[in-house]
Amino acid sequence: MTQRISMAHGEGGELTHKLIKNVFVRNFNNKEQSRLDAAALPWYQNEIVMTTDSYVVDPLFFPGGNIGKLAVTGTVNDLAVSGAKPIAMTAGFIIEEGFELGDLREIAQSMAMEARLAGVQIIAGDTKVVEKGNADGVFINTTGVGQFHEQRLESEAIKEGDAIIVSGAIGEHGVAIMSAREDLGLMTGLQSDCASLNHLVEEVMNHVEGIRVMRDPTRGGLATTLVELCEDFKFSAELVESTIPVPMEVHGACDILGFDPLYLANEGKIVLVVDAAHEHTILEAIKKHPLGNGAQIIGRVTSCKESSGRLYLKTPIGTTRRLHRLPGMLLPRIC
Amino acid sequence: MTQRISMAHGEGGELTHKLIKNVFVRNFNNKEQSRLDAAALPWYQNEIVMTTDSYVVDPLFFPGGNIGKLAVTGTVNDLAVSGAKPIAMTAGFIIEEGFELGDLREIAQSMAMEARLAGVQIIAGDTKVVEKGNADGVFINTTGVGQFHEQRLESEAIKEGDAIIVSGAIGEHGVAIMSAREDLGLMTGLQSDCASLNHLVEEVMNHVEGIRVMRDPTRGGLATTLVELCEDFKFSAELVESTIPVPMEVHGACDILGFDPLYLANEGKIVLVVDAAHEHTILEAIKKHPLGNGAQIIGRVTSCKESSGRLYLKTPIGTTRRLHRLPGMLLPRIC
Amino acid sequence: MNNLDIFSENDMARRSVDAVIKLSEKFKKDKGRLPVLMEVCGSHTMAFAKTGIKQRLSEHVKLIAGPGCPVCVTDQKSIDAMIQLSEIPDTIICTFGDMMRVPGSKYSLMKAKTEGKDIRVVYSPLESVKIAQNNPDKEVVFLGIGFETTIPVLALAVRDAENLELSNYTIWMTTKLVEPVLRSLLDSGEVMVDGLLLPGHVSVVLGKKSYDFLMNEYKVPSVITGFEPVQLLTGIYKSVDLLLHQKAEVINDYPHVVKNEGNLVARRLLEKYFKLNDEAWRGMSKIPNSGLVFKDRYARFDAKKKFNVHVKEPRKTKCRCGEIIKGSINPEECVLFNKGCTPTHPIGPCMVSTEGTCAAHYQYMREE
Amino acid sequence: MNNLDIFSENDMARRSVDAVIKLSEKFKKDKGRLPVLMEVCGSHTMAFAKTGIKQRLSEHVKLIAGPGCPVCVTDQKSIDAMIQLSEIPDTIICTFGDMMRVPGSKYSLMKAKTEGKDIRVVYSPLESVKIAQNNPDKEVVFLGIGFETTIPVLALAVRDAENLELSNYTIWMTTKLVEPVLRSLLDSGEVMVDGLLLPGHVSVVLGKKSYDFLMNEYKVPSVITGFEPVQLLTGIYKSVDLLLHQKAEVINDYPHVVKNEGNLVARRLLEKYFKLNDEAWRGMSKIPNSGLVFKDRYARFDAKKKFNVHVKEPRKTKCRCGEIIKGSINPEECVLFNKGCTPTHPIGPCMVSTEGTCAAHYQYMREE
Amino acid sequence: MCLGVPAKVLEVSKENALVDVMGSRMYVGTVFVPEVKKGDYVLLHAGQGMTIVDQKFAMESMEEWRRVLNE
Amino acid sequence: MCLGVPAKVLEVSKENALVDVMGSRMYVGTVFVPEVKKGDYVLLHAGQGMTIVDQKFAMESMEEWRRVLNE
Ligand code: SF4
Ligand code: SF4
Ligand SMILES: [Mg+2]
Ligand SMILES: [Mg+2]
Ligand SMILES: [Mg+2]
Ligand SMILES: [Mg+2]
Ligand SMILES: [Mg+2]
Ligand SMILES: [Mg+2]
Ligand SMILES: [Mg+2]
Ligand SMILES: [Mg+2]
Ligand SMILES: [Mg+2]
Ligand SMILES: [Mg+2]
Repeated sequence: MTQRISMAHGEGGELTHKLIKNVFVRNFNNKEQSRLDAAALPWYQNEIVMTTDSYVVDPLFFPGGNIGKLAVTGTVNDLAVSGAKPIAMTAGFIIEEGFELGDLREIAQSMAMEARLAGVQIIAGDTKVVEKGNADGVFINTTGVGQFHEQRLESEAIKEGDAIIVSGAIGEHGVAIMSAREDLGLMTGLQSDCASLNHLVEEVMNHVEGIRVMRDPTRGGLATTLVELCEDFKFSAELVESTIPVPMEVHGACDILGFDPLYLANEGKIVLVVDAAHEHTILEAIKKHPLGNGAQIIGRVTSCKESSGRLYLKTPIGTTRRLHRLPGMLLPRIC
Repeated sequence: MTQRISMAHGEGGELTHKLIKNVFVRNFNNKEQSRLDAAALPWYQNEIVMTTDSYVVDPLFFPGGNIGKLAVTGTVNDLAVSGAKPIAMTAGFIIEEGFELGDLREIAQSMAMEARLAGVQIIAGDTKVVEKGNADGVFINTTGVGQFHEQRLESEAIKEGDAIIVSGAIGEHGVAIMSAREDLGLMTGLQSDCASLNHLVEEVMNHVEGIRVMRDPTRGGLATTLVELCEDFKFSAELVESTIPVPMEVHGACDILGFDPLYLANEGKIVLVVDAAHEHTILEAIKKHPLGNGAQIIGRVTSCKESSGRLYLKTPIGTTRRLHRLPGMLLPRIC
Repeated sequence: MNNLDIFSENDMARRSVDAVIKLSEKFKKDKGRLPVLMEVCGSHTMAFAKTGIKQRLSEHVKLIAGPGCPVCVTDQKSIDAMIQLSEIPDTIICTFGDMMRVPGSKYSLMKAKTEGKDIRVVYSPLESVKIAQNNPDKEVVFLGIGFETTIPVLALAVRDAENLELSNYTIWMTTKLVEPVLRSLLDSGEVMVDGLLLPGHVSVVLGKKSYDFLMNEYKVPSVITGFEPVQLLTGIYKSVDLLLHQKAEVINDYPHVVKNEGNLVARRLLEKYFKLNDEAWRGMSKIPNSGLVFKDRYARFDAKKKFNVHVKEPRKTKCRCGEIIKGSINPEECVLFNKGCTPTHPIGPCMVSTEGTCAAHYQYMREE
Repeated sequence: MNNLDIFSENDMARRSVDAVIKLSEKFKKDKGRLPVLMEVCGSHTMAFAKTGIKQRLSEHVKLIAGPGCPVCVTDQKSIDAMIQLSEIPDTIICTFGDMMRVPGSKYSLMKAKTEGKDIRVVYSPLESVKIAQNNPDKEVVFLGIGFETTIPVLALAVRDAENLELSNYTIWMTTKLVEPVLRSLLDSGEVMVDGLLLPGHVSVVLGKKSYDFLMNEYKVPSVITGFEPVQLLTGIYKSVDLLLHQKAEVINDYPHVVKNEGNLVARRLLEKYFKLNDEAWRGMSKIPNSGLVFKDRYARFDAKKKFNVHVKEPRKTKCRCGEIIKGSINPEECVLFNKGCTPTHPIGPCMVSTEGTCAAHYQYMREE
Repeated sequence: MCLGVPAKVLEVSKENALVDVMGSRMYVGTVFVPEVKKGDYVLLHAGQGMTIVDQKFAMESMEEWRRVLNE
Repeated sequence: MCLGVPAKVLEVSKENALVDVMGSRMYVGTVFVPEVKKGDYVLLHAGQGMTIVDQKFAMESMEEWRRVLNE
């Protein structure tokens, strides 16, 4: 049977990983760069960094934001977690025929406002229109460039005992999106956490040292993001379940639909691997920022051998189990 | 009635122009940059330049290329015509559920090959999958960064008498796409001209001087592109219809369907405004390159006042008429 | 390059311009004014503007656009009805590209498509029959505009639908005939012209013979004219020549394409399915027997019978397309021209049809 | 935090683990081996794995997964038939998310959707009735999997469809009942267990009373157990306690949720529409009266009657789900486990269902 | 076998109730729990309340278990 | 009024012909020009050949016109 792309290829889990590895990385030869959310340009002492993302969120408007805001924060954050200061971005719109001009305007305004907040210029754009039924309202690609902070990430120095920090509660974006989808009937007061984290990152990087690596746990959630970090940087780690900040409503929504908060998307959080010697300073620095006041140490690096690369979870009853990438996709279920 | 986006908003003509002006430029405040196909970053002495485009071509595979090749050449060319050397690009894929993996592979391979030819690295990527019926196979965004050549464009020096050069035959891409669409029943031996022009541009810029400004006449065709140049740089110009290279098959296809070759898309051509004093050197330099061997001087700048900004066409019988942007979209017609 | 390209050769064209100017100077000297010719055909209007011939001859021959754009002459109520068809659920509207941007009282087909209606532009009407065949659970309606050149092709589509025994295919007929409108214009006395340039492609079906009434009844010198630059110019030349010799003949200056009898096969097919009908023309109210509709035995293909479309009387606007197509005014005399009315925001069909006189003036003759 | 969260409190859970270990040490000392309990319910299997309780107790209590995952116990032929339904033109298949990735002999529903079939995941079966109401020109088929907890909800969907007089709504029933499969397992003698952990939520509908046969006929100590960590642990504790006291009782350790009589309203609705039927179970062939199908007078809602779906006998594979659900082997004993069979490329349903034993072992207990 | 979640009933109407699970809310069916009242907990499965959760029993079994643990 | 393009006939079959317009090709209907042969030019409108173009006449009128111009 012909092999075809399925929704699961886009959920950020196992299949996405394979697709990217087998189709794109193989052809484009960008293996090295693909370890980071953003790639350094082979240029100016590798000081310049670049990242791209397309945004296809459904629904386009959701509690706490819309696709436009998300398109800015997502790319700002990918630069930020790469240890770079976002400078500018481009915006490419693919619009479905029949899309309301008023909605487009609102989206553009959100982008402009969020870009201003983040201190990033939107310097170039592109607009394409496709026939009704050939897109889903609007898709936005943003591609950002940034400059590495003077203080570089120390990913090569990751070592046993390093702490894993998450900058706040997880699962809010995922639940906000689900509750904006009418067919599920879910109602929550939760807003998407979507926010630009570059100022938070800059603040922290300017004042403390010991940050090994950072990522934003978006598609695939905290678990998938950390599994990928473990594999990409060849360390094993253990999370302590009871320390992971999961809001009650997120728990509730997950219980109803049979989801796991560890796999829900976040759009305003970072996970950091940090030197244990500086973990408190870093934690405090993050907490001082309004977008990081829910930060927690949620686990530690347990080993750093060539053969490492696994993520474990310590359960409340004191046992540990392994965490894997999101296998397939999140579907509401009965059992 | 609610204002909605129509197909005509995406055809590169009058409505696209207004949409961009009223929704995007207004919000993003990037008026200055929007005069160029690519925008300079506010950084490193404005040496770095960036451009973005989404590719939504239908059909995805056509004589002479596919969406992947186009996505590379399109962005390479936008950088090239800005007077920059393309360095790297990102690639963002939006894939419709059910898309054949084999086709995706072929597209990725074309991109890789074209990027190699152009000497550009694809340094970062992104993959999103949307539900069947929410996209049209695959859409690709490429965003490129480049570095201005030492020899800068002299757009401020545009003056009466400057020559307008097109690097070769027009309309081939447009006709190739139409003949790949089954419903029209059109058959031509024409291939899309889609090609990366950066080497051609580099060659020319390194060896000659006097290039004022360049553009690639894509969506909206030669006429729309030149109308925009005239407006953006406030000069009027006159094209000589009989000197514009239009292949016979393009003429034939246009006659059948009622189209005008001046409004058909090109994906491997440049138009240049050049100093008349250097026009022959420049023309020869372009012609020496295989992608420029059909180059022609097709017109001249006729005035450069504040109030200028119009494009005229001198007809074979010696009269002139004004050329405007593509009004609306190209539709096959009976009268 | 084929044999027929000789008609567009640039050198010939330039010399032809000179010849026309020379001849019309004679007329001017004789009569103390310019000769006035009506280009009956919208394609002529467009070709004159696009080639620059109209502008070039402006001091020598006065060319007036006539009623020859099928979209422009269709009255507003018919246009509104056709657009309203798209609101019927499970209906696919098929149309020539020409109709897409024509402004209805409420909105255009383009807008309706943008709102999600299923509207498809086809190159050939036969394509719409295939669409009906492939969508048995939908109604397919073809918007049947056109003059005598196009009507046989509509008949052919009906023949195909009949052979395929389709019960979901209809045409909304709003076709127009040349002779009745010419008679009406000439009878009205509103339009002062010295001669007519007759539509080359309509004549392919009608034949030269069908214009004998112009010579016999109206005594208007007329020339059947082609569309390439040289043909446009010989058409004018021969018209002015007739005027100078005061001959009210009909000259066939497009003889390699137009026969004396026209196309009998096409006319026979057309007569099989359609019959004469009084049609409303924009700005001219009903003209007796000026269009074709389905014969009763083919009523099953008649969209007007199948669908109950009611449209309100269209609001009056300042658009003067009605006068434009009669040749009574120039687009520039309309207060909306290039102000409220442009090809991107058209008020009347003349601004949006590729044969529309206002469009021709906006696209090719606007100077500001 | 609500009152019910006390069952997941971490401190209580840790102390409960200790209590269970202490008690089972007693058993070990008495019998020289570990107590063997079967978690009849797939949600128990998952919860034991996900909370880490299973791993933590591995040296103290042997927990064997049972036939309690509705997807896993469905035989391959039924699964193939359900997937094949999606090939009927103009049909919308509605399903719980659970079914989407289950491998059919040819492909999964997910793959069918990817190929363009209209397959929709719903949270509630009643949603599928609404879809039928909103798509009168399509057939809507709900894939009716489930045990006694879910079957009343299917009955409710049928009631809604009946009230709305829908003629385009059917359910493909492939439901399963707990008592017949437990009897079949216990009768077979294949599975050696000391006691049973009974499914908390199925019991909501059935009531504690319905398990009396375990005590009276089979003399198997059994505990109805909840799903929070502390509940899982008290369930085990009480089971081991019964074993130690050699009491073949049925304990309701989930009394705030499970009543003695079960839910009579739900059972009555279920009995209105459905009747007993011999059902094929994966790896067990047909078990008499082990599932429910439509009563004859509701045959119009029966997708099996409405659609003529023929599937070939499925090819034999090396998948051992049939043994897994009987508790005869552990996933790790299957040669395909984590080799040819993973959640992204599953061979059997046990690897893909969120309650599947192989999935539980892969996701939560794999170490390599 | 069957996902089941205790949900607090906030509002009751005919065959339907608004319920809350730790702050997330949903309208669910109450056909199987006709006696349900505001303030009750129902066990939620596939969009339906399947039974009313007896909080007294819940407290009692927990208390009983605490005693066992404290023995 | 009506777009019409001369197209050279390359192949003829029942009610259809393959035509060429300066290198672009298309299958068009020939119901209205049943006598059409390979090598003829037809005038194309809305996908149908509407008449056969008489090349002899074309040359003749052009020659005639040339004479007028050279007078
Ligand atoms: S300019 Fe516009 S409004 Fe005026 S007559 Fe022409 S189409 Fe009508
Ligand atoms: S591991 Fe896979 S193949 Fe083996 S029993 Fe489990 S589901 Fe079947
Ligand atoms: Mg990115
Ligand atoms: Mg991101
Ligand atoms: Mg662009
Ligand atoms: Mg859609
Ligand atoms: Mg990221
Ligand atoms: Mg660009
Ligand atoms: Mg471009
Ligand atoms: Mg990405
Ligand atoms: Mg599509
Ligand atoms: Mg460009």
